[in-house]
Amino acid sequence: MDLTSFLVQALIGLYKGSLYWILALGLVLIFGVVRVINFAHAAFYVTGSYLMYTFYTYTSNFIVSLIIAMIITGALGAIVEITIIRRVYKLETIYQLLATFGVALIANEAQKLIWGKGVVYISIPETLSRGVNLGGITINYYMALIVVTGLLLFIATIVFMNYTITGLRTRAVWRDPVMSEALGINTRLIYTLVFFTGTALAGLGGALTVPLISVGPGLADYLIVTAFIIVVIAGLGSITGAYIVAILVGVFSSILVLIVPELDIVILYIIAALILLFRPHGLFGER
Amino acid sequence: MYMLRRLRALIDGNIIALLLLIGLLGLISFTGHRFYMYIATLIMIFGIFAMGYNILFGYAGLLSFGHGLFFGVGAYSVALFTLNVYRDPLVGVLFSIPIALLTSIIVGILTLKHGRVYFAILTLALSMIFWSALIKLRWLTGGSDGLVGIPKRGVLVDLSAPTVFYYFTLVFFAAIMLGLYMLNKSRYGLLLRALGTNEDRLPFLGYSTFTLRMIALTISGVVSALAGALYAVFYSVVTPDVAYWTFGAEPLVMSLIGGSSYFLGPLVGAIIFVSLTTTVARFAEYWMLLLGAALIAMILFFRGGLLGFLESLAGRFKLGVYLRWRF
Amino acid sequence: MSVDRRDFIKILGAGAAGLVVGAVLGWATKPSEVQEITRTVTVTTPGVVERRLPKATVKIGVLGIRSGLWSTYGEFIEQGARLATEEINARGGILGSRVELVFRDEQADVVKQARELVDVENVDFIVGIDSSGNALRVGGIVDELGKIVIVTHAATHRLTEELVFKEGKKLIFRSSVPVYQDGILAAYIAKDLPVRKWAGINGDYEFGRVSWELFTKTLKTLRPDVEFVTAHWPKFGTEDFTPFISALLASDAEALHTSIWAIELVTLQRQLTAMGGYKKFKAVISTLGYSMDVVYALGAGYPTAELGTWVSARYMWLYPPTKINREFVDRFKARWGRLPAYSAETTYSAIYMLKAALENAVSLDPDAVVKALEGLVILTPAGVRWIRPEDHQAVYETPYGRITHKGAEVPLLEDLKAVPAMLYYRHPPFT
Amino acid sequence: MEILRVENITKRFGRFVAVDNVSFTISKGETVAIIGPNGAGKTTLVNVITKKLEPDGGRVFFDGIDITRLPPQKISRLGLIRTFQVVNLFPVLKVRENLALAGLRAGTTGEVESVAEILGIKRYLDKRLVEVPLGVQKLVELGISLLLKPKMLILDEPVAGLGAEDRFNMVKVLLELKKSLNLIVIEHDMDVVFTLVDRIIVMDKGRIIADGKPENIRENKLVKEIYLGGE
Repeated sequence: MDLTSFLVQALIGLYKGSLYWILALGLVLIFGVVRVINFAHAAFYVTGSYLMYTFYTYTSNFIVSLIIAMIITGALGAIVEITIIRRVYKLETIYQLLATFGVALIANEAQKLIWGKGVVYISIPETLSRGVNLGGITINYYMALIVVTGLLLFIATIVFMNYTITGLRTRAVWRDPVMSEALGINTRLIYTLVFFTGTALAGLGGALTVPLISVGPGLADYLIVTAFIIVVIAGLGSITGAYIVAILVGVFSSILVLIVPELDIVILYIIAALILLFRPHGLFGER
Repeated sequence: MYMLRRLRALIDGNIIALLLLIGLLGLISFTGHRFYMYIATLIMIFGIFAMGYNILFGYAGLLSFGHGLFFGVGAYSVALFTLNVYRDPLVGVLFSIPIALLTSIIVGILTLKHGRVYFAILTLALSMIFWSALIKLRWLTGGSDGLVGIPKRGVLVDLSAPTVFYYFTLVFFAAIMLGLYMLNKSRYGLLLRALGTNEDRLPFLGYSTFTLRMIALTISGVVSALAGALYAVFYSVVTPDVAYWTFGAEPLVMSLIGGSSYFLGPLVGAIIFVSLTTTVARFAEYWMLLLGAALIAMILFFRGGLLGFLESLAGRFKLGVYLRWRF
Repeated sequence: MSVDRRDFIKILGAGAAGLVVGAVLGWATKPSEVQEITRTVTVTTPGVVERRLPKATVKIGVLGIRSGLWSTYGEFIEQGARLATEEINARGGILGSRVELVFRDEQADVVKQARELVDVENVDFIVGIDSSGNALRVGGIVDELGKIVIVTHAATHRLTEELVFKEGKKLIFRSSVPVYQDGILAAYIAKDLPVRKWAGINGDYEFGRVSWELFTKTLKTLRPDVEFVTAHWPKFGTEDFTPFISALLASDAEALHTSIWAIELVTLQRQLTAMGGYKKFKAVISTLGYSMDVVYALGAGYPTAELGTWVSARYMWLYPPTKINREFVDRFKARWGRLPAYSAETTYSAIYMLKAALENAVSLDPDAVVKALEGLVILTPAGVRWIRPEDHQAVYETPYGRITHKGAEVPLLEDLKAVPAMLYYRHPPFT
Repeated sequence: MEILRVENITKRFGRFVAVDNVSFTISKGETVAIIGPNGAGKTTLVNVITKKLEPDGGRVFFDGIDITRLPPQKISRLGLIRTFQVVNLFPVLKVRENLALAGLRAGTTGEVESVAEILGIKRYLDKRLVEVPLGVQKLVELGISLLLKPKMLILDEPVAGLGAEDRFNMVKVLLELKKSLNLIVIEHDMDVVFTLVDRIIVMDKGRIIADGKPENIRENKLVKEIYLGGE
C-alpha cells in the first residue's frame, strides 16, 4: 500500500465525510433545538435530490435549481412540523420517532408517485466535472466543492449560533425551552424555523448529491442509518461533534475499504458499539 | 378456603380474554381454511414476540431497538441445530431456550449499566453487529440467502401437516401466554412494574435495579427467541432480515397499537398489525403509504393504543375496566 | 378448439429446437441424459381435439418488488406478465380457459403474499419473485402451497440446486438463468480478453459473493495465468461508491468484474467514469449491465472501455435475431413504450411455459403440470428454453456484448459472444 | 455503642461545596435531627450516606461496616433505610402493592395489613397511590420503610406539606417508633424537632456548626443568629 493511494483514499474519505455531515447537520440541529429525532430526515434529503433533478432538467441553471430545491424542501419540512410534529413535542420520544417514521414512509411512496420508479440523476456542471489526477484517480472539482460547502456550512452554523440574535435565541431554546418561553422568546416560531432550516439543509444536501449519485424511490432508508450512526457517536445534539465524527467516519471507513475490504462495515458497527459502551453519551455528548 | 382465595385472585378480565382467544384460535383449525390458519399462526408467533418485547418495554420501561437480535438468535439456533446436530423441530425449538438465555445475559451485561436512551442505542448497535455477522459468516449462516430446509418432519415429531403445526404453535402460544400471565400476577410481575414506574426508588428498598432489569431482559429475550424459533420452523427458511432492526421494531409498533401499558396490549396489537398489513398490502404498491398514514393517525389520536381507547370509552360510559393490568 | 396455424408452427419450431439441444446434449453429456431428451420431443405432438381445463379461468399470482428502491423490477415483471396474458386471452386463452393475473408486493412478507395468493385468491400458479431471499422463502414452503412456482428473476443457484435437486421440491421452476450467467459465463468472456489482472466489485450478499467466486474459479481454470488482485464488497443499498472505486483504482488491476445491478450500477458506472476508471481499466465486465433500467438511465453516457464494456443480462432485447423475438420486442414496445427488460421476458416466457405445459397435461393438477414442464422444450423470445428435469432450471443462452453507441434510442451491443449453455450452466449433481 | 459514623464526608457540585468535611457519630438508641437553612447540605449529606450520590471524600460506617463503597441496595439491606422529601414511590401501583414491594424484600409480606392498621391507612390499601391524599402517601412511605425492618431510619422532612391533623398523626407515630429504632430526621418544623429528638445537629453552608442536646442548641448563639433567629 503506497502512500499516494493512502492519501487519495483519505481525501475521498474527506469528501464522503462532508456528504455525511451535510446529511447529519439538519438532524443534529433539529434534535438539538426541537429535541425530536427526525426519522424522516433522509426522506427530505432525497426529496431535495428529486426537486433538484426536476428544476435542473427544466432550467439548466444549477444555482437557481439548488436554491429552489432547498427552499421547497424546507417549506415541506415546515408544513410537516406545523401539521404533525408540533403535536407530538410533549409526548414521549418513542411517539415522536414513530410519527417521523410515518412521515418517512409517506414521503418515500409519494416520491414514487411523483417521480416514478426509475433511476434519476443529473450531470456534474461542465466547469466542475474536470479535476486533478492523483495517482490515476481523478478527483473532480465538484467533490472539492462538496468539501468546501461542508466546511462553510459548519462555520456558518457556528457563527450563526454564537454571534447572531436569532442564533442566541435559538441557543436559549436549545438550553432551556421553559425558561426561554418565560423570557418572551416565541419558542413555537423558533421550532418551526429550526425545522424549516433543518429540512432545507437536508434538501440542499440532497440537491448537491444528485450529480454524484443516482436517486430512486426509497433511497432514504439506506441513508438514514449512516446519519444516525454519526449523530449518535458524536453525542446527540453536538454540532461540532457531528462535523468531526462525520469527517472521521468518512475518512476511516474509506481507508478501511482500502486495507480490509472484507470487513469494512462490520468494523464500523463494532467501533460504534465500543465507543458507546465506553462513552454512552457519545464522543462529544454533553451530559 | 385459602386455595380458593388464591384462585380468585388469579382470575380477572385478562385471563378470561386470553382463554377465549386460545379457544378461538383452536376453533380456527376446524374451519380447515388454510389462509386463516396461516394468519392465525402469524398472529400467535408475533403475539409471542410482542408480549415478550413488552416485558421489557411496557413493564420495565426499557426501549429496545434490538429485539431482532433475540428473534434472530432463536431462529438461527433452530436452523443450525436441526440442520447440523439433531434433525427435530421440537428439540430444535427447545434448544433455542438456553442459547437465548445466554445471549440475553451477555446483552444485559453490555447494555444495562447505562441509562434508557443508551439502552435503546446500544441494543440497536448490537443487533446490527449480529445482523452483519449473519451476512459475513457465510460458511455457518449461509450469508444473505440464509439457511434453507429447516425440517418440519423430525426424528421425534412430524409437523409437516398444516394442522399439526398449527396445534404445535398453539401449545407454545398458550403455554407462553399463561406463563406470562402468571408472571404478571407474581411478585416478579409486581417488581417489574415497579421498575418501569420508578426505578430510582428501588435500590432504597434493597433491590438491585440491574438484577431486576436483567431478569426482565432475560424473560423478554427468551420469549422473543421462542417466537423466532417457531417462525424459523414455520417458514422452513431463515434469512438475516429477521435480525435487521426494522424487523425488531415491529413488536414495538404492535405494543403501541394495542397499548403497551396493558397486559394484553401487545397481543391485541399483533392481531391488528398482522391483519392490517395483510389487508393494506392488497393495495399493491401503496401499502407503505397507508401504513405511514395509519401510524401518524394512531399517534395523534389513539395514543393509549386500542385498549387505551376502549378504556376511555368504558370510562365515559362508566363501565368497569377489566383489561387494565395495573388493576 | 383447435391448435391454430401459428401455434402449430411454433410447436414444430420448438420441437426442432429441442432436437438441436438434444443433439448438443448427446454430444456433451452422458447417455442417460440423452434419453431424457428423446422424451421431450414427444411432448410437442399435437393432441386430441376435445381438450379442456377443469376451470374456465386460470389464475396466476404474480410476485415482484413493488415498493422501495427496486420497485422498477416489479414493474418489469408485471409488464411481461400482462403482455403474455393479453396475447393468450386474445387468442382464446389456454385450452379455452381465460388467464387472469393477481399482483402482490413481495416486499410485504413474501410468504404471506404467496399464501394469500394460493388460499384466498385461489391462484393456480405463481410466477415472478425478484429477490433471492424471497425465492428461497417461498421455496421453503412450496409443498405446503401445493402450487407450481416459476421464479423469473431471483438468481440464487441454491433455489434449483438445493431446493429442487437435493431436497426434491418439485413444484419450483425457474425461467431465468441464475448466477451462472454472472460468474461462469463472465469467465468465458474474460478468458478471451488480453488482460491478466482482474479486480472485482460485487455486492456484499450471496449473489455478489457467488458471482465473484464462480468467476474467479472458472477463469482460473480457463486461463491459469490470470491474477485476481483485489475484491470489494459494498453493502446492499450503497448510494456512493467513491471509496471503493478509488481503492480499485489504487490496485494494479487491468480489468474489472462486477455483478452490481440496478440503481447501484448506474451510480457505479457514473462514478467510475468520473474518477478515471475507464482510463485505467482496459475491460469491464458488468454482468447485469444490459438491464434496461440501467441502459435507459445511462443512455448515451454509457461508458465504453478500450477492450470493451462487456455487459449482459438474463435476456437482452436484441438477441437472438429471431422472428419470435423481433415480434415480441415490437409488441412490448407498442404496449409499454419501452424496450423489454429481462425480467419482463422471463416472466412473459414463464407464462408461455405454463401454457405449453397445460396444453400438454390438459389438467391443473400440479403433479401433471410438473411432469409436463419437466423436459419441456419451448421457443421463446430469449431463444429455445429447455426445462432441465433434474433441477427445473430453464436452460437457454444469453450472450455478452460490448456496449457501443450508434445513435440509436439506447446503447447497442456489438461482438455478441454466446457460449453454449451446456458449457456454462452447472449440471446435476452440482458437485 | 455507635451505629453510624460519618468521617470527613465531602461532596462537591462543580465548584460548589455542598457538604464540607462533615464528621459525626450516632449511638444506638439516639434520635437525632439534622437542621439548617435551605441549601445547608442536609439532604445532600443523607444522599451521600445512602449512596444516592457518590461522596467526593470521606467514609461512612454503619453498624461497624464500611458502607462508603456499597451500592444503595446493599445499604438498604443492612437496615439503613431512608425516605424522601418529596413522596417518591410507585404512583400507578396500589397502596397494597407499594407496601408489598417492601414486604417481598424483607420477608414481611404478612405484616402489610398490620402495619397499615398501625399507620391508620388500612382503608386505602386497594387504592392506587396517586388517588390517596398526600398525608396518606407520606404514611405509606413510612410504612414501606418499616416493612423493610430498619435498624436506622432517616426521614427527610416527614411532615413537610402536611396539614395540621396529618402532622399530628405523623408525630404520634414517630414518637412511638423512636422507642424501638434509631431515627434521624431532617426537618424545618422546630416544634416537631424539639418534641421528637434527643440531639440536634445544625448545618450551614455544608458544615456542622453545632451539635448537642436540644436545650443547648436552643441557647446556642450562633445557631440563633443564622437559623432560629430568622424564623
